[in-house]
Parts: sequence; structure tokens; C-alpha cells
Amino acid sequence: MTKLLEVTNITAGYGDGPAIIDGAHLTVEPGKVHCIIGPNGAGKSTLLKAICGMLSIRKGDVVFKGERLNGLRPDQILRKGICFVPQERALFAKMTVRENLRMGGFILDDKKELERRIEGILERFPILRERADQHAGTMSGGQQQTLAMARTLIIKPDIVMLDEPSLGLAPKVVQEMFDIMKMMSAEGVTVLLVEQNALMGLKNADWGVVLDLGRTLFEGPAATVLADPRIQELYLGGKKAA
Amino acid sequence: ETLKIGASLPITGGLSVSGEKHKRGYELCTKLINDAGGILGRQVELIVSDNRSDTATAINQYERFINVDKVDAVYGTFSSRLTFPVASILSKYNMVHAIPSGGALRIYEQGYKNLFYFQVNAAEYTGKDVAAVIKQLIPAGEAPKSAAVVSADDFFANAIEAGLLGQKVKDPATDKEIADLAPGYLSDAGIEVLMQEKWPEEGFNDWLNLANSIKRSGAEMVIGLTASAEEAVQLTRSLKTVGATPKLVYLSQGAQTEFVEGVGKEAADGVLIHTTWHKDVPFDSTLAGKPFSNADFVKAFTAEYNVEPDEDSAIPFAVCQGIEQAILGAGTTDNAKMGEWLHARTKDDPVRTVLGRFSWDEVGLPVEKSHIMTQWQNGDLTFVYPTGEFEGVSPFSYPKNGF
Amino acid sequence: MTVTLQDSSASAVIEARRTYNEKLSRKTDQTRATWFPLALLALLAALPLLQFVGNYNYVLHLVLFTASYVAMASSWNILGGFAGYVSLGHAVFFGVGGYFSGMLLARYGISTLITAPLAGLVAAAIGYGVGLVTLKVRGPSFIISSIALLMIARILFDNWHFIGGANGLTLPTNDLTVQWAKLPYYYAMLAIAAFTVWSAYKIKHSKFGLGLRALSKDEIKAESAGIDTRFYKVVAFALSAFFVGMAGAVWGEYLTYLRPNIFLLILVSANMVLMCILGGKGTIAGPVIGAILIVALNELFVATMGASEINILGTGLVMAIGLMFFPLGLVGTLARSGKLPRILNWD
Amino acid sequence: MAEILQILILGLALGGVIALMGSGLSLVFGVMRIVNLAHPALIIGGAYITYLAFKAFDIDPIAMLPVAAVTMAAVGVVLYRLLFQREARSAKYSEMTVLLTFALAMMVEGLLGSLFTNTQRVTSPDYATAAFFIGDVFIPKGQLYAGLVSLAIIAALSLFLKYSRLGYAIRATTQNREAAELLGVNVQFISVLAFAIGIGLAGAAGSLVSFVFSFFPAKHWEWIAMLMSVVVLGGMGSILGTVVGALILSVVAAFVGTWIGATWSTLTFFLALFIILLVRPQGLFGEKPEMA
Amino acid sequence: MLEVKNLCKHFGGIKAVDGATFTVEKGAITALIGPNGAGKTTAFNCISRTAAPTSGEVWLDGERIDHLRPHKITAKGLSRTFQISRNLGDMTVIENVIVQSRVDGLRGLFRPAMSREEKDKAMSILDFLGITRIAHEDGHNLSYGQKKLMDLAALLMSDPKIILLDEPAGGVNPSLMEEIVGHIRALNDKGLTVLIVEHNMDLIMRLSHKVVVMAHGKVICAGTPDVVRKDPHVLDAYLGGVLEDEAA
Ligand SMILES: Nc1ncnc2c1ncn2[C@@H]1O[C@H](COP(=O)(O)OP(=O)(O)OP(=O)(O)O)[C@@H](O)[C@H]1O
Ligand SMILES: Nc1ncnc2c1ncn2[C@@H]1O[C@H](COP(=O)(O)OP(=O)(O)OP(=O)(O)O)[C@@H](O)[C@H]1O
Ligand SMILES: [Mg+2]
Ligand SMILES: [Mg+2]
Repeated sequence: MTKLLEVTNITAGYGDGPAIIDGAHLTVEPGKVHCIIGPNGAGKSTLLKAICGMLSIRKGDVVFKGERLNGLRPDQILRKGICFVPQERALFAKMTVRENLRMGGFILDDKKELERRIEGILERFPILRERADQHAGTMSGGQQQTLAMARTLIIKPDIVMLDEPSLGLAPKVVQEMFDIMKMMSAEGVTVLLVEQNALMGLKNADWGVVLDLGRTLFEGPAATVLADPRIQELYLGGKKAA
Repeated sequence: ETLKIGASLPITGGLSVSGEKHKRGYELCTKLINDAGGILGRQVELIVSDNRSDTATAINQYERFINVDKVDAVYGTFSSRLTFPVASILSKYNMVHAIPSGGALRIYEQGYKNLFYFQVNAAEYTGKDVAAVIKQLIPAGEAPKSAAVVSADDFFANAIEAGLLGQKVKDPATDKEIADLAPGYLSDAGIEVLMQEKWPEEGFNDWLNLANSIKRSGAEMVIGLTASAEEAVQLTRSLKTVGATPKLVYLSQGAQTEFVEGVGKEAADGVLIHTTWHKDVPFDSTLAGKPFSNADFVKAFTAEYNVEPDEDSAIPFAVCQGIEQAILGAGTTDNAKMGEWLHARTKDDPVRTVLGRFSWDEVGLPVEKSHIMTQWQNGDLTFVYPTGEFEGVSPFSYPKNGF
Repeated sequence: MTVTLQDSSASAVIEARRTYNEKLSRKTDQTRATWFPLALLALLAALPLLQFVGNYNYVLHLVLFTASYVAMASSWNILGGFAGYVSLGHAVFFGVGGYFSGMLLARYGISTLITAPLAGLVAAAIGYGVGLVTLKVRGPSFIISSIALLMIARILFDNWHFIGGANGLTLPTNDLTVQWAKLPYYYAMLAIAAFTVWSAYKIKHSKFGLGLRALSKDEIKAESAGIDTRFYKVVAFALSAFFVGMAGAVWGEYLTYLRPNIFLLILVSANMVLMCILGGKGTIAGPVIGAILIVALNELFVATMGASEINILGTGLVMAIGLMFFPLGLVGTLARSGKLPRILNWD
Repeated sequence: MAEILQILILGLALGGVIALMGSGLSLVFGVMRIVNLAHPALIIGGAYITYLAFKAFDIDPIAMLPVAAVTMAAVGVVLYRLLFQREARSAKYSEMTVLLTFALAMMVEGLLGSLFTNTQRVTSPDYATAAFFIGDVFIPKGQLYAGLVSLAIIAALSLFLKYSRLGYAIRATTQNREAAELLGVNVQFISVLAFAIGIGLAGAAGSLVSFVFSFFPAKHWEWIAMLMSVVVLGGMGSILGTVVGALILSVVAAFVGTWIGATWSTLTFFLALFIILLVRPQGLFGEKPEMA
Repeated sequence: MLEVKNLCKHFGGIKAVDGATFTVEKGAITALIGPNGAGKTTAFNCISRTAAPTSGEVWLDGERIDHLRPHKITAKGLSRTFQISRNLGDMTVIENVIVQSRVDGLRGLFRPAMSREEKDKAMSILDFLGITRIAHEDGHNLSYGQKKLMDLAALLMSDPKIILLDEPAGGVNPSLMEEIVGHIRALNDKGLTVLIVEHNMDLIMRLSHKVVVMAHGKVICAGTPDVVRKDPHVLDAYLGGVLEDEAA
């Protein structure tokens, strides 16, 4: 089994504060959908931030395609092929939708190709075409989420890391979102997502990870995770799932 | 044990150009005194503090000199605006207050007994000498008949203006009248004021507009009561740019070398400026008990600093001479005794400085001195008035031939 | 303790979560030292006894000067520190206070020590009015509007002949001997400073203060939390003008001289801001410590370097270094990293 | 009529220079959220560079402009690295920088003061005090050239920001530093670049100012409030706004100065600021704030 | 209790809310649902007056409130949360919570900021939401979900009569959400009126008494959950057949 990204026992925190994650590990295999779940404040977002270079890693290693990523800046890590959409969406509020998409392809040098891809995105998401000249900051919560997601499709990275992609999306759109994710993984883009909509997330994933207490508590095929009664009780809103 | 003398000066900030020169004047004088063995056998230690052109700081620093440094005497600071408040604190401590710059009448009308002004007269009376130049040096019939008076909203400039226009001088605190200068020196000289304008002390940039208004007023004489050499340069350059053609230009500042440098020789040509001092005037004085002429001063200054002095250095030099003579005369650094000695000076037994002879009336203004009227001619500052008193007076050039 | 899901029950995880939370939770620092400022005050009140054994006028002057800035910086803190509106125009209220009481003194002979509270009220009223206009904008725009306020006041005062215009006016001096002349102002200023610090403390720990802190972060959120932001802000502005006005009143008579360019100076405002920030914006001890530091620093520069441009350079340098290494001010930064000496925690 | 035209011309001429002085301020705020109170002090720095060259080698001030701009830009790089880099991520960035730049202004003033003393300086190329006379009306050459050069620089800069890839990156970094970083922008480089451009503009303005106004190190205090008013009137961060604001205010100030009194002409700037805060707080070209 | 009549909010050409009319009955839990960009958040903004409506009326307890400033509306007992949490940095979580408690009159302004009772109450709310450990943490340094929970805590602090929740479940762990649902229901039993925006259909269906569906700024359907879930328009525009999936 080849590993695309391997995170071993890392420790990270904010500034000189306490270590928020301490001993988290994670294995990412190419072409699959991975879903991380865990309670609020467990350190899921922190883990993703540490991988993409927004936080410095105090201990442990992040190895991507056999290369250590520790200490690189986010823009360098992006160029290596890891793309991250944070939970706060990271849009440019005072730029239009189209300009946001254009920024999404900032690392592409070919201008024509960029415009073509943007066209493709607008094709796929009619709501974005409709609002192409609206400032991103004035869009509704769900529209912004759609934009943030769509932006990652412009460059075709090896891994996309999505922090709660279904947040604030209407049920119908959530389904579409997961379909897109599946399609991406079919195209060879590996997906790593964090979900509080855990049922939905795990159902659409191949691999499940439970992160709690700043550590990885469990790792396994998504179906196994879904079936575990303790996990159901602790993280999936137990009663109903049972 | 050294004899300490303190001076707070505006080395930085808006008044820094003159402040820096004052410092040189004090320093040179101190050095010469020390080279000659000091005062009363004691070496003089000069303590200069930068008050950043800020009044509160200036007051502070004089208190510091007196209470912490325990100075034996002080030198005054530069500009009326700083001198005014400093006067109050020095009076409280009964220190002899030798004032290099602080000509506004209001300073002397507060009843302080320790003031000694080291220039010609209160600024309000400056216009007298301007009027004299017009009346005496210009052939009758050719004199300018109208004037535009523009001035900085500054203590000193306002004072000159009050004299020229014949205004009342009042103490705003109590509304008491200090002097009534009517009808004013301009109307004395038969000049009608066509335009009058003030610009703020800080942050004024609109010189071209001002110059344009002056030009449009059609006045034959321009009176520019600038508070600093900088303003004099700006005003003159603007008058040149707009192509004004007055017959006569009088400025209250601009005797400094920076003035010609800033405006160029032609533009400066014919500009009339009053000063207290000129390098060619054959004043004789004493320093360290020995004769020391004005020419000696120019020589010593040039040797020390590689530039010729102007009045901003000569005046403080004179202040230093005055204090030296007061200490020697009183035989002590007791400021009360020094004050008595200074007050006892007369026309025949004066303080002798590079600015000439000084004796004072009871409020501290010098008696019987007149300004030296200077004129830029060909890049040199020549003196043109008073005509009878000294050698080397140049002929007055009139009318001004454009800029 | 390691818990893995493979071999433990759900309740064990919940138990482990509790310990994990315990480890991460942050404790509050509750060791306030109110005795220290009180002791300091007592000490300073006794200081003039020194006059019996020598001339310590300059020391008194320095304390008085520092006290005036303690009052002003603490007062500024109400608007700038609590409500987050940085004003570089507070010198206006210094001037208003100084001139209001000063003119009463000049014309009617009533000492500013009596009229100072009145001067404070006048300053507060003006602050209230100005606040209604300028508090509509925040951030840099507000800062600039406050500079403009200062400039406007300066131009108006410069041209108002009734109060002496740009030339200013002198006030009568009191009849005390040099030895004791400073004392009335010394005690007055000390009292004003103490009163201001106490008020700032009270305000910070009130509902009002909490509201100010809330609106300093997010006005929309504060509004929807039920805070009348407009009213809070304007009142904060008025309060923070009040104490500055009082200080100005006493300062004017102490100097015996009123002039727009003594009072209406951006450097006066900048000093308040700097002291507050350097000491710790939004804290109680911060402005006090900041004022002491800056005055001391200034003295040091004057004493060691005398007159020079190096002086300005040095002040700027110290300020920059202070800001870079103590971005929350001395008190704020030390408190955040848990290294604040106990005696400096007055909050 | 000629009088009105004349005043208008003088106002516009001055406005052009003020526009350039203000645009660097506006740019640095617009893209960096730094309220650079040291901007006028750095302008004076640029003026000194020009002055030295004029004095020593008789080099024309306008010809010196690129040199002054590049030198000051280099200074900007150093300043950014020393002062602002570590603050860039802090939440109170904008406010902190006001004070940091205040400190910087003092340092620059002190440094220039020790190097050049506080004597006033001015460069005097021939055109500085010459004018074109058209009948009754004149156009001062110095101001005219300075104004034209200013507008050309500002136009070039605006185009750069709007259309170039670096311009995009600069704007994106301003709005959301983290997001830009995640999309592959080297935000540190971009920040340094933007700051350097801003300070470079100060250098350029310095060259022009050197023959339009006289200057000495402490002079910058006089300019700060005026430039700030212009920037706020135009809308913080909008360069177009700054230009329009500068021109409008200078013209109005010229009329006030002539017809009401020179004392009141500076008041125009500040009064206008208050009025704009009352009726349109975001400035002429600024973005609307969140809550109505 | 709350009546929205013909509410419109236009941004230039975009009609975010376009003549929406609905009512919220006293003591009921009403849900407001609709596709992304339907205008739900904007409607909330207009009701709580953090944005000014273009036209239309909002009535609370028989009193028109659409011209009042936000704090006045809050004082009348209407509190809301924000979809994207707005929290106050540099203030601890407990301060963030207590700032929401009521202040009465001018004298109340100068009462101590945090009384004993308020602190105890705040701590018990935090405890219930499982976030006591961050009580003294800076409001900025929270995870997304923690911010949402803090908002909720603040809301509960002010003892409102009616609360408007904008996606309270978004980003909150399902297990915790179960408990929160229980709590909201308990409060509702005690008479609290609730208006809730959510995309979690399962939660809506279980919790609400009445559902209002918005699309393109208009109310397209309103009724009991069962009626709404069968409405073809709703299925088409919003649900996209998700519920059938789950039922299967
Ligand atoms: N900027 C920050 N500074 C300091 N601490 C932080 C910061 N952001 C988050 N934390 C702390 O880190 C912990 C983990 O946060 P993180 O955002 O990783 O949680 P999460 O698992 O993503 O939770 P959620 O599901 O709510 O998004 C939290 O307890 C939070 O208090
Ligand atoms: N300030 C604004 N300027 C322009 N358009 C805006 C503005 N605010 C909102 N809109 C538009 O109004 C519409 C309604 O937005 P709103 O946020 O109310 O939707 P919503 O129903 O809450 O959606 P979601 O479920 O995605 O949160 C959207 O199309 C949005 O783009
Ligand atoms: Mg998260
Ligand atoms: Mg919404």
C-alpha cells in the first residue's frame, strides 16, 4: 500500500501556547476520500493547519511523497501539491467572485489556461456564474462555501484538504458536494476532509479517522468507523444512529 | 569649581534654524572666555538644552538649571513666544534674564525687574526705522504710496505690525491697554495700506496664492513680516514666480545667508531688512576685560565654524558678553547684585558688546538704540541706514528692479 | 494516560476528555495589589516635606508633571483603551480646560483649583458634541478625524483675539514664596491623578466598561447584545475629556501662561497615547507606568545628551522598541505571558 | 474672471503635488493597512537626497526623481523588515502601526536632523520660480511640472495595481493574508514589495517637493494632518480618491485663502474632513462600512 | 408573537428578501429553511435590525420594531446568533457571555461588570455546553464549533423571550447537538419562542412545530413539518430527494 502523505506523531499549538495536538498521526493513500471526525475543539482544524504550514510543527514529521514538509511556508506547500480550504473559508471579501477564482489559480502561469478553467467552473456552478461580479463577502453563507470549494478545482492538486465542506449548505447541495468529491477522487485527486456532518461524511468516504484529545484515537475503513457503537455514541449523535 | 550657565534653546522643531545659531553664539563666547582664563578665575561651563521649540519644555529646563544643575546664571532663549513664559519663571527665581530675542512689548509690561533686552528696542517700534529709510533715503515724490502688509501670526511679527499700522496693544488676560501706537509709522510716511493679510504660524503652504493677492493689490511696497528666514524665502520666491513688481520690499527676517541661497541673488536684490547687527559695523566691545571688536568676532566665528556669522549668532554672543560683564562688575554670581549692576548702566558707562553699547530703562528695554537697516545688493548684505553714524554705509538702491 | 478506542469504553473517553480539558484550561490571575498604588500616593503626598530641608522644587515639578500625564493618559484610556477609539486630539480638552479656567482666573481672580471641575465639565460637553460626529467612523479614519479636531481647535484658538490669539496670555502668579509656590498645584494635580485612576478602575469594572470593551471589538455584535453603542461611545468620549480638562485647568495656572501652542499640540496627545500603549492599553496600571517611564526617559535624554537631534531619535527608538517587544504594553504583555509582578496588577 | 481662473490654476497646481504626497500614504494604507504617519518624514528624506545631488552636482530635481524613489524604496525594504514584519499577523495590526510609524517619524526626523542640521533647504532649478504668462493669467512652471509628473506616476501605479499579477497579489494579501498564502502567494515578499513601492512614492514626492516647498527635518509635522485629511476625504486606501480629494481641497483652500484670508485656508482641509465624516463617513471613493 | 410583513431587502439589483411574510407564534419553535441564498440570514438581519430593510414591517408582540436600533430590539427580548459567529477577541469567553446579560437604566451601567450570580449562571451554561475549559480563554482563540457554542451560551444568558438561531448546528458535533436540542426543547416548554434557520433537516423535522420555506427572497410554503416535507416545490428546490434516501 503506497502512502501519499504520512503524518507521524506530531505536536503543534498556537504561538507559544499549550500543545493543542499532541501525538496525532494520519496516513493518506492516493485517490481515496478520507474523513476526520471528532468533537468540537478536538484539534481537527489545528491538525490540517499544521500540515499545510500555517502552524509550525513542534515535534513529529509530515512526509509527502517521501519529502519532509516541516518548516515550509503555506505557499510552498501548495506548490508541492497540497491545497487547503480552511473552515473560515478564506475568501477575498472585497474581490468579485471571478477575481476570487482568478486568485485560486494564482500559481498557474498560463493565463489562457486559467481563464479556460474558470469558465469550466462557472459552467459547473451556475450560482457562481450568476454572481460572477458580486463581491464574495456579500454572498450568503452557502454561496461562499460553494465558491471556496470551487476555487480548489482550478488547480489540480494532489491532495485537497477540506475543513467542513458541507457547512451551511442546503441538503441538496451537500449531496452535490460529495458527488464532486467522489468525482475528484476518481480523477486521482486525493481528498482529506473534516466533517461534523459525520454520518454523511463517513458514508461518502473510504477511510475514517477519529481525532479527540488532540490525538488520533482510531483509524480504519469508513464502514468500520461507522459501525462502531462507541463511536456512534460519542461522535455521531448516538441514539439515532443506533 | 566651574561657573555654570544654562541656556534652553529650540535646537529642534519649528524655530530650530535660529536656535542652532544661538547655540553657536553662546558656545563661541564661552570658549573665548575660557581661553582667556574664565570669569573671576573660574572656568565657565555652558549647559545647553533643547526645548524642541516647545514652551512647556523651555520652562521646565530653566527650572532644571536652577534646581538641579544649580547654575550661577542663565542666558535667555530664542523668540518672543518662548521668552514670554520663561520670563515669568526666571523672575520668580530672581535670575538676571538677558534676552537675546523677545521683542514684544507685552513681555516688558508685566512688571518684572530682571529683564534686559539685547536688541534695539521693542518690536513695536521697529517700523520707526523703516519709515525713516523711506523718508530720508528716497527722493521726495518717488517714495511708494501704497503698501501690502502680510505677516505671520506670530508674537514678534504681530508686534511689528501693530507699530506699522498704529494698533492698540492690549493684554488679553485683563483687557488692559499697554500702548496705543496710532497713527502708525506707515501713515506717518504717507503710505496707504491696500492689503493686509496674516498667515498661520504653522502649516501654511499656499504662498503662491498669497503672492498673487499681493500682486493684484497693486501696492508699490511689500511689507513681509515673516517669523523666520524660511518664510522670508518662501514669500520672496513666490513674489518672483507671480511676477510681482513692487518698488520696495521690506522683510522682517532674511538677513541670514540662507535667504540668498534660497531665493537667488537677483530676487534678493534690493530687499530691505532690519537687523540688530551687521558684520561691517565697527562696534567695539570688551571680552574677558580686553577690547574685542566686531571684526574680531567675525574672525573668531569664521575660524571656528567656517561660515560667517549672522545676527542670530551675534545677538547671543552679546548676551554672553553682557552676563560676563555683569558678573565681573558685581564681583559675584549673586543674580540680585548682577541685576543691580546692569540697571546702573548709563549711556556713558554701558555694557559693551558686539551689538554696540547697552543700557536699559526700568522695564528692561535698551535706551537710545536704532536698528541697522540692511539691504541685499548683489548677493551681499550691505547696511544702508543709519547713514551718519558709522563708516562703510552703502548707498540705498531704489526702486527694486523686479525679482 | 493513553486511551485508544480499541480497548476502552465510551465513558473512559469522556473521562480522558475531562483530564485533557483540565490540562488545557487557562486560569485567571486574581492577585490584584491595590495597596501598592495607595502606598505610592501616600508617599507622594508626604514628599513636599523635603522642602523643609532644601530646595526640591524640580523634584516636585517632575512629580506634578508626571501626575498630570497620569491623569491624562488614564483618562485617554477610557476612550482609547476601553472603547478602542484611538484619539490623537485629546490635547484639545487640555486646552479647553486650561483656557476656560485660565480666563476665569485672569478676569475674576478665581483660582483654577476651584474651577477645575467646571473646566472638566466644559471639556466633557465639548467631547460629547464632537463625539456625536466623529465616533461615526472607527479605526484610522477616527484617528485622523481626531487630528483634524486638534488642528481646527488650534486655528480657532489662534485667531480668537478675546483669549489672546496665537500670542497667548499670562496669568497672575500666586503670592507664595518660591519654596512653597508649587504646593497648591502639586496637591491638586496629585488629587486629580488619583481620582482619575480610581475612576478608570471603577469604569473598567462596571457594566459600562464591559460594554465599551465589547464595542471596541465588534460594534454590530455589541449592538445585538443589547448595548447602546452610540450612547456608550459618546459618554466614554465625554468622560475621557473630563479628566483631561481638569488637568489642563490646573496646568494653566501652574505655568502662569496660556498659549495655543502649549496646549493644542499633537505631541501632548501623542504623549497620552504613547504612555498608555507603552504601559498597557486598557489596563489600570498601564497608563501610570507609561507616564512615569516616559517622563523619566525624557529626563534621562536631556540629562545625558542635552540638546541634540539624537534626543528625538532616541525617543523614537525607545518607542519603537517598546511597541515591538511589548505590543500589549508592559503590563499587558507581561500579564499575558504570566510574568506580571504582583504589585503592578491593579485591575 | 481672470482672477477666478488664476486662483483655480494655483489651486490645481498645488493639488497635483499634494496628490502625489498623499497617494503613497493612501497606497500603503490601502494595501498594507498601515497608517504611515512617517510618510511626510520620508518625503523629506527624498527631498534631501534630491537636494544633495542638486547642490553637489547641479542635477535637476526632476531628473533625480527615479534615484530618490529607488533609494527610498530600498529604505522601505529595510524598514519593513525591521519594524513591520513581526506585527503583520497581529490582530491589532492597523492600530499598532499608527504608533510604530509615529515612532518612525521621530527617528527619521532625528536622523535627518543630525545629518543635515535643521537649516531650511530648497532646491532652485530655474523653473522653480518661473511661470508661463498667458495674458493676465500665469501658470507657475515648477508646480505645473511637478503636478504633471505626479499624475503620470499615479496613473502608472494605478494601472499596475489593477492589472498586473503582482498587483492582484498585493490586493489579495491585503484583504486576507492567510487566504493569499494558501493560494500560493508569498505574502512576505508581497508585503515588502508593496511597502517599498509606498516609500518609493515618498521618495519621488520628495524630489518634487524639494523645489515646491522649502523643507527641514521637523517640517513633516505640518504636512501630516493635511495629507491625512486629503486621504480620508478621498476614502482611505483609494488612490483615485486621494487625487480627487487633493485637487478639490487645494482649489477650495485657494479660494478661501484669497477671499477670506490666508489663516483660514488650512482650516479648509480639516473642516472638509469633518463635513465628509458627517455626510459620507467612508469618504468620496471609500467602501461602505458594514452597518448603516 | 413575531410578525414579518412584506419584508424586502434589496442590494442594488439583488433582491435578497423580496416581500417575505410570515409569523412566529408565541411559544412555538418555528423553522426557516430554504436553499442557499434564499434570504434567510438577510431576513434575520432585518428583524434584528443589524441591516435596514428596504421596505416592509416587522412586529413584535403587537409593536412595530423595524425602525428601532438593534440594542432596543434586544432589550425587548429578541436575541439572535450569527451564522458566522461574531465573537469578541481580547475578552474571555465568560466575559463574552456575560456581556449579553441585561443592563437596566443609567444606574445599572455602573454596577459591577460581573456579579457573583451572573458568573455562576454563565459557568453553569458553559458547563452544560461542555466548554468550561475555555471559560477564561480569549474569544478569538476558539475552534469554529466552540465559537458557535459560545454564541449560544451568550444568548441563553440574556433570558430572552424569543431567540433567532442562524444555523446553530453548523459545525457542532452531532452528539453534543443532541443535548442542545434537548435543552432548546426544555426552554421552549417553559415558554421561550424560537425561530431557527438550519440545513440539518433531520433536526428541523424533529424539533419544529412549524416550518417556513423561503426561496428567492419569498416564502413559498409554510406549515407543519410533515406538510412541508411532502411539498413538491420544497423537494425540488431544496431537499433534492435527500429525505427519501434516508427513509430508504
Ligand atoms: N488561534 C488560536 N489560538 C489559540 N488557541 C486556539 C486557536 N484556534 C483554536 N485554538 C484552540 O485549539 C483547540 C482546537 O481547535 P481546533 O480549531 O483545531 O478544533 P476543531 O477540532 O477543528 O473543532 P471544531 O469542530 O469546533 O472546528 C481549541 O480548544 C481552541 O481553543
Ligand atoms: N451585502 C450584500 N450585497 C449584495 N448581495 C447580498 C448582500 N448580502 C446578501 N446578498 C445576497 O442576498 C442573498 C440572500 O443572502 P442570505 O445570506 O440571506 O442567504 P441565506 O438564505 O442565509 O443563505 P445560506 O443558507 O447560504 O446562509 C444572496 O443571494 C446573497 O448573495
Ligand atoms: Mg475546526
Ligand atoms: Mg445564511
